[in-house]
Amino acid sequence: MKKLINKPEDVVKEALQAMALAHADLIKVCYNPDYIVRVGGPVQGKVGLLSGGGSGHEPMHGGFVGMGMLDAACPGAVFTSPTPDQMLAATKAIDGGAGVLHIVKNYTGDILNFEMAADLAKAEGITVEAVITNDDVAVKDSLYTAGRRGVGVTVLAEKITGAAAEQKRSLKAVADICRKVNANGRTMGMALTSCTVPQAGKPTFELPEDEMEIGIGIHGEPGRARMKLKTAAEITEMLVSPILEDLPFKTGDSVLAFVNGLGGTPLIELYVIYNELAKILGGRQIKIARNLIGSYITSLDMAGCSITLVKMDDELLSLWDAPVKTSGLRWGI
Amino acid sequence: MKKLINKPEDVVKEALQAMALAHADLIKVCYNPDYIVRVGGPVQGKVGLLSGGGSGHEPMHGGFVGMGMLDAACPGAVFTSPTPDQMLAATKAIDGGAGVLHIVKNYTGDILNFEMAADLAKAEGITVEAVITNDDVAVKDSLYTAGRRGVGVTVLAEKITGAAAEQKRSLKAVADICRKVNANGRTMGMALTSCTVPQAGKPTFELPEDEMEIGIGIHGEPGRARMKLKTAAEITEMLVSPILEDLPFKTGDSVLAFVNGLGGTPLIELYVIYNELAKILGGRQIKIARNLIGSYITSLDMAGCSITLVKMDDELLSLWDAPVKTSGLRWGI
Amino acid sequence: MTVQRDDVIAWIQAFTAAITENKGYLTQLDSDIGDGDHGTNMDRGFQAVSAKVPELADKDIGAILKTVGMTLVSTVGGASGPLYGTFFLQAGSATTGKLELSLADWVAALQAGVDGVIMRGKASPGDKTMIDALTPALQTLKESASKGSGFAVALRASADACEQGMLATIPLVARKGRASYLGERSAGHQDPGATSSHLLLRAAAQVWANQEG
Amino acid sequence: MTVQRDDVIAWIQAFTAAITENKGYLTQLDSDIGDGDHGTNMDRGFQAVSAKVPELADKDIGAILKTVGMTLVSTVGGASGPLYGTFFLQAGSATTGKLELSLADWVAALQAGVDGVIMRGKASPGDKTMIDALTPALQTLKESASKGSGFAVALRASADACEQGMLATIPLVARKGRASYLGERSAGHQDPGATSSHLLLRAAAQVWANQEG
Ligand SMILES: Nc1ncnc2c1ncn2[C@@H]1O[C@H](COP(=O)(O)OP(=O)(O)O)[C@@H](O)[C@H]1O
Ligand SMILES: Nc1ncnc2c1ncn2[C@@H]1O[C@H](COP(=O)(O)OP(=O)(O)O)[C@@H](O)[C@H]1O
Ligand SMILES: [Mg+2]
Ligand SMILES: [Mg+2]
Ligand SMILES: [Mg+2]
Ligand SMILES: [Mg+2]
Repeated sequence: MKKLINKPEDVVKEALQAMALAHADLIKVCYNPDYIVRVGGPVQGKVGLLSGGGSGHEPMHGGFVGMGMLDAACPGAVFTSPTPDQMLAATKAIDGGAGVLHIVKNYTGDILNFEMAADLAKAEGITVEAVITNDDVAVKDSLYTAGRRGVGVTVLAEKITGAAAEQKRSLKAVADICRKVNANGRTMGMALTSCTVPQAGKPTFELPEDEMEIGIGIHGEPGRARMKLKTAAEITEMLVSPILEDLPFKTGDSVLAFVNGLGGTPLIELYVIYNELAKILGGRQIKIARNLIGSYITSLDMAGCSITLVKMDDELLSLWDAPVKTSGLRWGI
Repeated sequence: MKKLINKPEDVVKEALQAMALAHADLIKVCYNPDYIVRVGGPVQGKVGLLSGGGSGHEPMHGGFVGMGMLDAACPGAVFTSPTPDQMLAATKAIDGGAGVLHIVKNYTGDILNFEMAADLAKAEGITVEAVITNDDVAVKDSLYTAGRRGVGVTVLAEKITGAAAEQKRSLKAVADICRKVNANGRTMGMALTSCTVPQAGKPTFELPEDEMEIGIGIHGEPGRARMKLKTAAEITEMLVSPILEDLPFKTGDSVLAFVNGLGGTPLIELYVIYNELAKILGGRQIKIARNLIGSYITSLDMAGCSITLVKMDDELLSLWDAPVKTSGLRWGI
Repeated sequence: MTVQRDDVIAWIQAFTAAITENKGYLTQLDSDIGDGDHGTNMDRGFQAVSAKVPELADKDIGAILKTVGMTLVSTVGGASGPLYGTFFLQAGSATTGKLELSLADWVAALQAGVDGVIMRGKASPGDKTMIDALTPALQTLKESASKGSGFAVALRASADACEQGMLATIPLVARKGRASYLGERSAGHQDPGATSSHLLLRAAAQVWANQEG
Repeated sequence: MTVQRDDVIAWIQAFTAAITENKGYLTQLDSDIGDGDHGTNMDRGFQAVSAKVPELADKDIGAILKTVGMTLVSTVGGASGPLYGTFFLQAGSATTGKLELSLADWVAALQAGVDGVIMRGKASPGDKTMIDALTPALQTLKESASKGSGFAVALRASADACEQGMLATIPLVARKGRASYLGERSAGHQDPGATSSHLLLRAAAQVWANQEG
């Protein structure tokens, strides 16, 4: 295992300490239980936005705490949902009297822990709503299973919902925006390599030099299928087709296109993928109204990418364009 | 070779096309000769800022074209300096009557091509100055050699100099700011893995699973020494010590600390390094006045990092804080 | 035979040791069809439980189990944290104030624990989760009890049924938890949570059944 | 013997073929002590030159060489682009208007080319660059000419000296170009630019020395 770390068990804590030092103008890090909270909060009358999940997806979620996005984030161990006590403490810290929205990626662990946290918070008199993101088309959806994973849409939902919260909309309205982003968003990912969980010390899976994994999540879980390595054009087609069919996206739609790197893939390759994506969407007369290209929801050092499309309307566009000031995403301020 | 690409020889062109599509609000891409230029330019009375170099270092330099930073960037083939005709065309495109500054990394190829371009531009009546960045302490400096490489400082110099140019300072004043950043900046890098040049198809060098390379540049050149893999704390110490000794940085100094990923290293590891860096500088009573953590000057898919420190004063701080709006770096607007 | 407070603590300690010993194995199972952290998760939780053992000695069994449950909830995370946490919290509620457990008490405790896991995780038998190991363990325990078996015999039968349930997860296609994302590819692998559940009930059989009864 | 315009073009074509053939080798040498692109760089440049060959036929030798130089400058990049570009531009200036080259003309052309490389790159002999191959080649050519050797003999001697110079770069510690960043670690490797320079002068010897004289 080749990583810039000290002891595997200290990675998350040390990264948190570094974030606290580096971004003291934006965030504060509280320990035991661990959470990252926006400085100067809670903002009275504003819905508090909390997300969280396992670590190893940086900058998500801690890098998205700040003005116009999250009020707090709970980091778990690597790839492991945080615990209800973290979430409860963070929920209390960001309640400005207008209630708190939990943005939860659809993983059993995250769901269960956030559920317990919400119960505890409600018992303390805080109004809590939860929105679950489940945008991964690689997973077959069914009432009888755990359903789809929450992946790329989460980043976009946090940004857009954060802007709505900043406008002091009601908890219900803010939650509705979040649900709308999720409902209009779809993602699919692929991996060129496995990731290596620090405490495991070796790659989660082995992928031969000429193979790739399609339909991968963000936890080193195996994907939908393994196959021979393909060109960027073919890979993009394989990622976009199921996305387009699923919603479905139609001619004339306007989308936010998000090409995301999984941690070990450099920006130049993400642009090559974006170039193919633009061709495919152009061919179908789907307009890319906005884009985001970079590594925002990662899977440790995995090489690979995911594509997320969200169908946008004027409301979502103006919320996307609203100022945001976090260590991971910033514009307009 | 595992990369998200089509044909190796098309990577640079396709990435340029994608940048043009994705960032049409910020930049325009011209082809044959190839360069990226800020939209709405040249700005009359403003010094034009041009940089360039081999591709494979994204977001540098094309990602730094925009308000408050570069006016144009010339991308070469992967790891290969661009040619004088590109630089000449870009120089002409951004001359707003106040002259053009070339920010050149100290590599023989870049120096020679920029020299030829400057000669050609002068012959066309454009005033051109060049500032050469040479911040890499891994390389022994000497009058009789090619001297030190230009690495991490280049990103910071482009930002700070861009802010000075935006204030419509004279060409000489803008060049002086750039020289000041370079004179006050030092960098050292290390690699956990080699990078793979697309057209070479295999790693530039082989690094066994338990070894790292210290003093690496950004082109897959071998570094100063190869040694057993060490902890983040030890690695940071090995990078920072020569930096501190070289300037030298002293107790009471205020610095801009830049922890840079080389393309294949995820953000969480950069934070672990930053944590160590903060400890070391704290121990020496050197104050981190500003920081930048992320992959801004990369070496394709190389895993590893570099640390850059620039000694700051009030003038440099206010220029660093000034608004910047590029695809790779953005704040204040 | 009855199970005393010390026995309950000894069971938890034996399970902790089993988790530490099987940490790599559980993580390996979870790497195959999950995210490779089940062993680490459980170990983190039970190390935290270990640190609490000194506080447990003078508590009643219900309080002991609730402390274990609370500790797991706040240290494990993932799916297994709330699930095992709820298991122990509910088992603790069912044994509130008790200073010893009869076989009937243990049936009630296990019933409450398993119900808690189902309530929280909404898994059904056949979904390829810990429920596939816990349900037959509970069923067999109840049958043994109603047949009038001794505590030790019942515990062993329950652990054996748990083991069978664990093995029976191998061919299943997962419908809950992370393994469900794999669809068909999850078949052919043993469920990690079912495996840790088996270790839990095997530890009870081994520690408690030494006192023959 | 004299070298005609066609011979000059044939030389460029032979060198282009040699570069294509040795592309991997040059890149490998450059991987060891540089950035692994010398073969690709040179090949990109000479493929572009190839595309210009049809335009060259009715030009004088100076114009032919200048066109090669301009093409290299605008397509190669890196260190070798301006250096080989300048080599051909200066050699072209020294042969302006000429329709054929005597040995003395070739001496003047090579002298101008090498001076151009030194002027641009500021390398001295012993810095482990193409200069270490070009300087002895020029020196030997001059000596042969002053001894009154025939063109073909002089060309071969020059190419041989170039080869010796190339081999002599192996033990050197680089002081110019990318290899200089390696310091002591650059010793023990042959300089890629010196290697391509040898191919250049070897091609001249092979193509022009066929016409014995
Ligand atoms: N809904 C559920 N009901 C019961 N058990 C579940 C459920 N979801 C997952 N599990 C169990 O949890 C185990 C995985 O636990 P663990 O790896 O620690 O958490 P995570 O899946 O969050 O990484 C699975 O092997 C399975 O037995
Ligand atoms: N200053 C210099 N003077 C003469 N030749 C040089 C100089 N610097 C580099 N070279 C030559 O250029 C060769 C490298 O060319 P190339 O790999 O194409 O460019 P780059 O070093 O920019 O990647 C070296 O092997 C060396 O012979
Ligand atoms: Mg997990
Ligand atoms: Mg090069
Ligand atoms: Mg798991
Ligand atoms: Mg080279």
